[in-house]
Amino acid sequence: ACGGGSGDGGDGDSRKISLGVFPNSILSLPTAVAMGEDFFGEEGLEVERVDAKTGPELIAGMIGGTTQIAGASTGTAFPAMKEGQDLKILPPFQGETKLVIATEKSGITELADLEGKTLAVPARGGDAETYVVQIMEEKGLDPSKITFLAAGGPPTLAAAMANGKADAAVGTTSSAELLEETGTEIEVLASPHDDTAGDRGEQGLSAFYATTADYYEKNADTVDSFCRAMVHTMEFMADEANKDTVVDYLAEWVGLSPEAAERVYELERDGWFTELEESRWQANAGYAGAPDVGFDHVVTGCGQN
Amino acid sequence: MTETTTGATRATTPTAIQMSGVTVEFADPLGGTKQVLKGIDLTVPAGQFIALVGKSGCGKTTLLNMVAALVRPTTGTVTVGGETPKAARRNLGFMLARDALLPWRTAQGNVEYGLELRGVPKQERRETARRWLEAVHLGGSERLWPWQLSQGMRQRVALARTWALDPDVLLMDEPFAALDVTTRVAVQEEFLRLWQSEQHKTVIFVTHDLGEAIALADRVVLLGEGRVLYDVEVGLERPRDLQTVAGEPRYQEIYNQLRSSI
Amino acid sequence: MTETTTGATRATTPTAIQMSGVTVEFADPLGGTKQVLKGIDLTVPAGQFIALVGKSGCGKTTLLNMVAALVRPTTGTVTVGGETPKAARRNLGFMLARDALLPWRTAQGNVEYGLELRGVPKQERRETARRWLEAVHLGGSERLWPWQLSQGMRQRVALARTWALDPDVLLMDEPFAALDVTTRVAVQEEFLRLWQSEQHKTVIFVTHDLGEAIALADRVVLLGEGRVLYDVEVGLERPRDLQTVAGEPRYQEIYNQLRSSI
Amino acid sequence: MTRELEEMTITAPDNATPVREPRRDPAETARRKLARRQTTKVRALQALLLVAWIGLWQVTADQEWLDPVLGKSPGQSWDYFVGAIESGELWTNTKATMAAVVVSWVLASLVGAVCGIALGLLPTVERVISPFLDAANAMPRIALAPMFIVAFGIGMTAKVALACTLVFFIVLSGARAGVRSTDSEWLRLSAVLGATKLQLFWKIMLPVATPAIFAGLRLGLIYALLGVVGSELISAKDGLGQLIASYSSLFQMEAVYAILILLAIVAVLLNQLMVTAERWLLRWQAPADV
Amino acid sequence: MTRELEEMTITAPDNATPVREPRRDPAETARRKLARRQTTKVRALQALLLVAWIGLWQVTADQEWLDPVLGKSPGQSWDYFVGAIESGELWTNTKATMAAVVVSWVLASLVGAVCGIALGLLPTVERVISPFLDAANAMPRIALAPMFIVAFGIGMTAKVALACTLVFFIVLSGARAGVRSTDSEWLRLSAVLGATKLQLFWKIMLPVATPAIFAGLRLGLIYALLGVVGSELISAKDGLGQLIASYSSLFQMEAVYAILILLAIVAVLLNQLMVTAERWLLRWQAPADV
Ligand SMILES: Nc1ncnc2c1ncn2[C@@H]1O[C@H](COP(=O)(O)OP(=O)(O)OP(=O)(O)O)[C@@H](O)[C@H]1O
Ligand SMILES: Nc1ncnc2c1ncn2[C@@H]1O[C@H](COP(=O)(O)OP(=O)(O)OP(=O)(O)O)[C@@H](O)[C@H]1O
Ligand SMILES: [Mg+2]
Ligand SMILES: [Mg+2]
Repeated sequence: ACGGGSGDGGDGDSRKISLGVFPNSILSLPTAVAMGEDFFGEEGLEVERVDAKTGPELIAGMIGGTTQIAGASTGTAFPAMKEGQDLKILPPFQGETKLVIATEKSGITELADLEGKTLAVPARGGDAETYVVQIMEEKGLDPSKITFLAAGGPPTLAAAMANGKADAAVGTTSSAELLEETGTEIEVLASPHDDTAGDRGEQGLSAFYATTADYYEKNADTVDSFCRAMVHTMEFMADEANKDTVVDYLAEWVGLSPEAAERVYELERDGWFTELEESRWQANAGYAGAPDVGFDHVVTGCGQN
Repeated sequence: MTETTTGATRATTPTAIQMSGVTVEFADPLGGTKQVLKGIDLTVPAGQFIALVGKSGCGKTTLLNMVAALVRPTTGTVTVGGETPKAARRNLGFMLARDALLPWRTAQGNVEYGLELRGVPKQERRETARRWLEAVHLGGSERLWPWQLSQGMRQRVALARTWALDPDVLLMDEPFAALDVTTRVAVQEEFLRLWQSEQHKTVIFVTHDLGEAIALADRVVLLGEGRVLYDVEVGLERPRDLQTVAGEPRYQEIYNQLRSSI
Repeated sequence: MTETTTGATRATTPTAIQMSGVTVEFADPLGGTKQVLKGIDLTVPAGQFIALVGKSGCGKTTLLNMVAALVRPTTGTVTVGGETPKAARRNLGFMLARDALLPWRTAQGNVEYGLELRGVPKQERRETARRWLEAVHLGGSERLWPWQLSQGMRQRVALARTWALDPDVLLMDEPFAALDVTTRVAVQEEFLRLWQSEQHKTVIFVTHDLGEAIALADRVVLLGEGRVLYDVEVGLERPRDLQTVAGEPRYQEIYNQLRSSI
Repeated sequence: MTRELEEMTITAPDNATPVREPRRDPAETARRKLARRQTTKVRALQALLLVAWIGLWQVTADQEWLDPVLGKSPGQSWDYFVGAIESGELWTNTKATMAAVVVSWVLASLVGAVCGIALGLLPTVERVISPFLDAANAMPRIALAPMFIVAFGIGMTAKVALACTLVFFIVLSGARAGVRSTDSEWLRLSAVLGATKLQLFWKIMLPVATPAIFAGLRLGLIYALLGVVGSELISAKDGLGQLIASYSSLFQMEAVYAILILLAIVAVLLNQLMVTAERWLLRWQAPADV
Repeated sequence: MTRELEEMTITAPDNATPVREPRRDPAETARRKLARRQTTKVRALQALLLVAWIGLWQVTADQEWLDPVLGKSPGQSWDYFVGAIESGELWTNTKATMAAVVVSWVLASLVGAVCGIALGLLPTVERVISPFLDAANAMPRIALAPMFIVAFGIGMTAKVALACTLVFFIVLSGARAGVRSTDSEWLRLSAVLGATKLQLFWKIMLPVATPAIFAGLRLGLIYALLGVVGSELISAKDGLGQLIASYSSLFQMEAVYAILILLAIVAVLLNQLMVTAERWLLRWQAPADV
């Protein structure tokens, strides 16, 4: 099972894929559902999941050939493409899901209160930081008064919030629920689900999938099968009849109680889509500071037929 | 130089070291005890140079350590200058086979070490050390580290360190055993010169070398199986010439006596 | 035992070592060169025991190293048994002041070392080593590590190692200098016994100790400032008793001659 | 006991007789018995300490001194442990981690020892490249992780490579220091006895450097473990580090603690193994104290 | 040169005279001049190596041997470097990192040295707790990061604490090994001269352990840097590690490279400082070769 990156950019068994994902996150829920319901198998794909801890690691693992397709986000894919890495972007796309939250004990109730406070992000200069900055700027607030704190992964972030080392944070809907469940009372300052996150909240993308241009050229069929499986997954998730099943997947995948999972599901169920408009792509390129990254990176019509 | 009588003739001089009925037992690491000294009675008059010889393991070092308060007698008493050995430590000099110089101190620093431990002020310490290094012909080498000294020079530094404390009683455990023959003679001469040049100190000198014992000491004590087997006044006149002393008949006589009893 | 003539009387025996017009220069680390040996002519007949004495730094070790092919003469030639020193190495034994035992080998393993380097098969090696350890009275200590041996025992192992190779020529650089007096005499006796017990090997024996030189050797060569200052046949009869040899008039005579020229 | 060395704490036998008896004699067996008795005492004290520590942990959990996220009890960890043993999760991941540890340790140790001996033999080369080695050793390995992933993928190779970068330098500096203690007389003697270069390496240099190399190997083993687990924490398909990372992201700290303890046990066992090997291989060294 | 020790690589003067001249004499100054000349040669070779390495890097970038994300040229890194110097970004972050390095190194070294000496003096205690120390040392520090953050917050203290856990063990094992080399005769002598316990510690134990402690301190300094940067990589407000993390997540590898090189330079300088301090403090040791 070991033995380094398989590195077979399509030369090996083209029906086998290593799929890089960010585990235990709402961002990778489609993968969890697709694997649980064997939608990949139905397309004749053999998918091995490779978990990664950070977004950059997902991209690096894909470039290095360990995975052929990997989850990606505005914060990871755009910088890589800007630096010259030719990626192909695949569906499904997930709309913005990041919340700006504050602990109750910090006394922060609105975005304006953030000035002078400490806000935890996974890593400095990353997508979460620009997210807050852009929302603040759009609302005419001064983000330069916030102290940004690189808090790393979820446990460190949670710990920092819990003991007051951080007043606020950026997190997904599910991680906010998780915080509540582990005993940290939180206040939502901005959410894409109720227009409090402005343009960015409306237009932003939080997750999609990517592959290298090289792999895509050599294995267009496999990639298309992947997309088809994902389209199928989206249909399954959107179907009201499957609500309980999806909530179960979510609860298990993210580690939430069924009730919290259901709340998250209600918020996120319409967040996924399989086709992307060019304007929205360009908007995201702008958010990521990479306006030159063109729409030609996106594989349109993938798995739609 | 000063008068050169052997210690034995001064029957009226005060007693420097007195042992009566001394036994020493060690707890055997495997259980039980082991008697190393089995009833030693020994009186050392002040100013006497006594050599202690005997087979390896016969208890020479143990006896010396007792005087230095490093070992306590199991029975019997030991007094040094009328006091307990522990109390008498301030009047004690100690010299070992390996020079035991501290490698992180210069020659000067090593001579100062004992003075430092006794709280002698810096200026005085420095002068005393320098004087004694001069005395052992190491003036000019004060600032050398031990590794820069030859074995003979190192032992001479140890000599200076011992002398700088101006002890009344000198305990020496095979002090010259590690020296090669040529150096050995030179350092022996140095030592004898120092000892003869002032009011004699009381010396207990442990050695394996019978020749050295006879040539240097006033009195030779042979230990064996924890007892005194033989106790003889050397009676060779001082100052002695170490080059020629081996030729004297008295030397040969004692040598042969010791040789046969060992 | 075998006949005991001094090497000097066998004028017709073949020549073991021949040096003619040998000079040795070292590149001075500060630039320039330094002449250590300044024209040495020396013929050593096979089977002669020659002692090399002289002040520290006069070139004794350099001369020995030249015979061992560790130093090349700047001018002049050196032959050993008619060959170049390098070629003659297989007939060479080498012994140093510090025993140079390998601490990770047992006594046995150390004696085997030379044999091993020369590719002697295991079984033979083992037997030879055991035989030579017996010969130096260390039978039963084969399996001890060097740290378990006393200094005298260590030097005896070194002796066995040297002898086990059965060399024609023995080079010894102050082999007993590190030993204390008692051990020293014992090992000297051991050595002399070995040497006398068989066909004599040619020996060059460097020492600082004039007494040792005269007591052991057939011929004493005094080096000084890179030249031979003095070259004398000892002429004391063999086998010699090291305990008494110092009393012989011939010994005293050579001793005094050497002493004055050094 | 009559002996008193009042102010001293180290007491060495001051008449260490140079000749020690061979191993087989009765005094030796008695000495061994004594040593065994002492070992029993040490083990008992260790057990006591362990119990005390677990007790303290239990109290910490009971009294809720820690954040509820972090404060889990020994019992909870034990439950996870038992479950994970049964599911085989621990076994497969431990295997994956240990395989990488062994491979990286052996590889880096070999290369490090050879390079170290070489540097020890070539002092000028050493002077020239030692700042470069220092610089390389000061690279934060976590920062290099993306490069390792691109170069080696996410898997065994990347873990091994990362651990190697730690172990290599540790063993290298041990071996380099070891060679320095070569006695020039051994070389002179060997030269006269006609030793070849290869013989010199095997019969002199390697044994000379062995004690120092061993010190490096012991520390290296711990750091191989640290390196592999660290690499797994950042990115891996399997291994104990990967388990820690995923449980940690699920806030299941009781599992994290259990795995950390497992790691500690593994480290202690590995170390014990090294001590035993060392004692046998270096039995030619005089014991520090008997 | 007439001397040939053909098969040997180490050549030591075989008649090392025991008496060396004091420092001031002409032979000594000449020797120093020689040493300086050799140093110049070494420096020149190092410069050459450096240039060669930069050249190789340039070629790698030109030929696009690496993935475009990783393959940046020295020029690009230099541009970032100049820009970051001007913006002051590098300066403030280097200061933050170095402050933590120094604090953690000093703190852990002090505690480590004292504990190490204590353990060296108490062999039984050492036997009892050494497996616990091994176990603690084998804890993957990255996995402990959440606990450090809970305990110390995100900032200087957490960095220092994490680095301390590395440095402490390194210095401790150095000091422990150092005390072992105490000569019992020094203790006997000091006892007879009437040394107090405090005097024994300051005048015997500490100097005895100094060389080994120094070896630990040198390695410890490198690991203090690694620990602080590692901690910053995981979570921090500032510091070079934090800079690396953010540039790395933006795939601006030219900046990452520049910062890594800066780190390397800092490490080499720190090490050089240590060597100088060591040389002065340990001037009483016989030089390994002259
Ligand atoms: N601390 C100790 N514990 C147990 N036995 C000891 C101790 N010190 C010495 N002995 C034993 O006491 C005996 C006498 O030892 P001592 O050192 O006095 O002999 P020595 O005459 O000085 O011998 P050497 O000439 O070899 O120095 C020896 O058998 C030794 O093993
Ligand atoms: N490799 C070398 N390079 C430069 N000079 C050397 C070398 N080897 C020896 N010398 C010098 O040659 C001279 C003679 O040295 P040698 O070792 O032969 O003397 P020695 O008679 O053996 O002295 P000792 O009795 O001290 O051993 C000394 O001045 C020494 O410094
Ligand atoms: Mg003794
Ligand atoms: Mg010599």
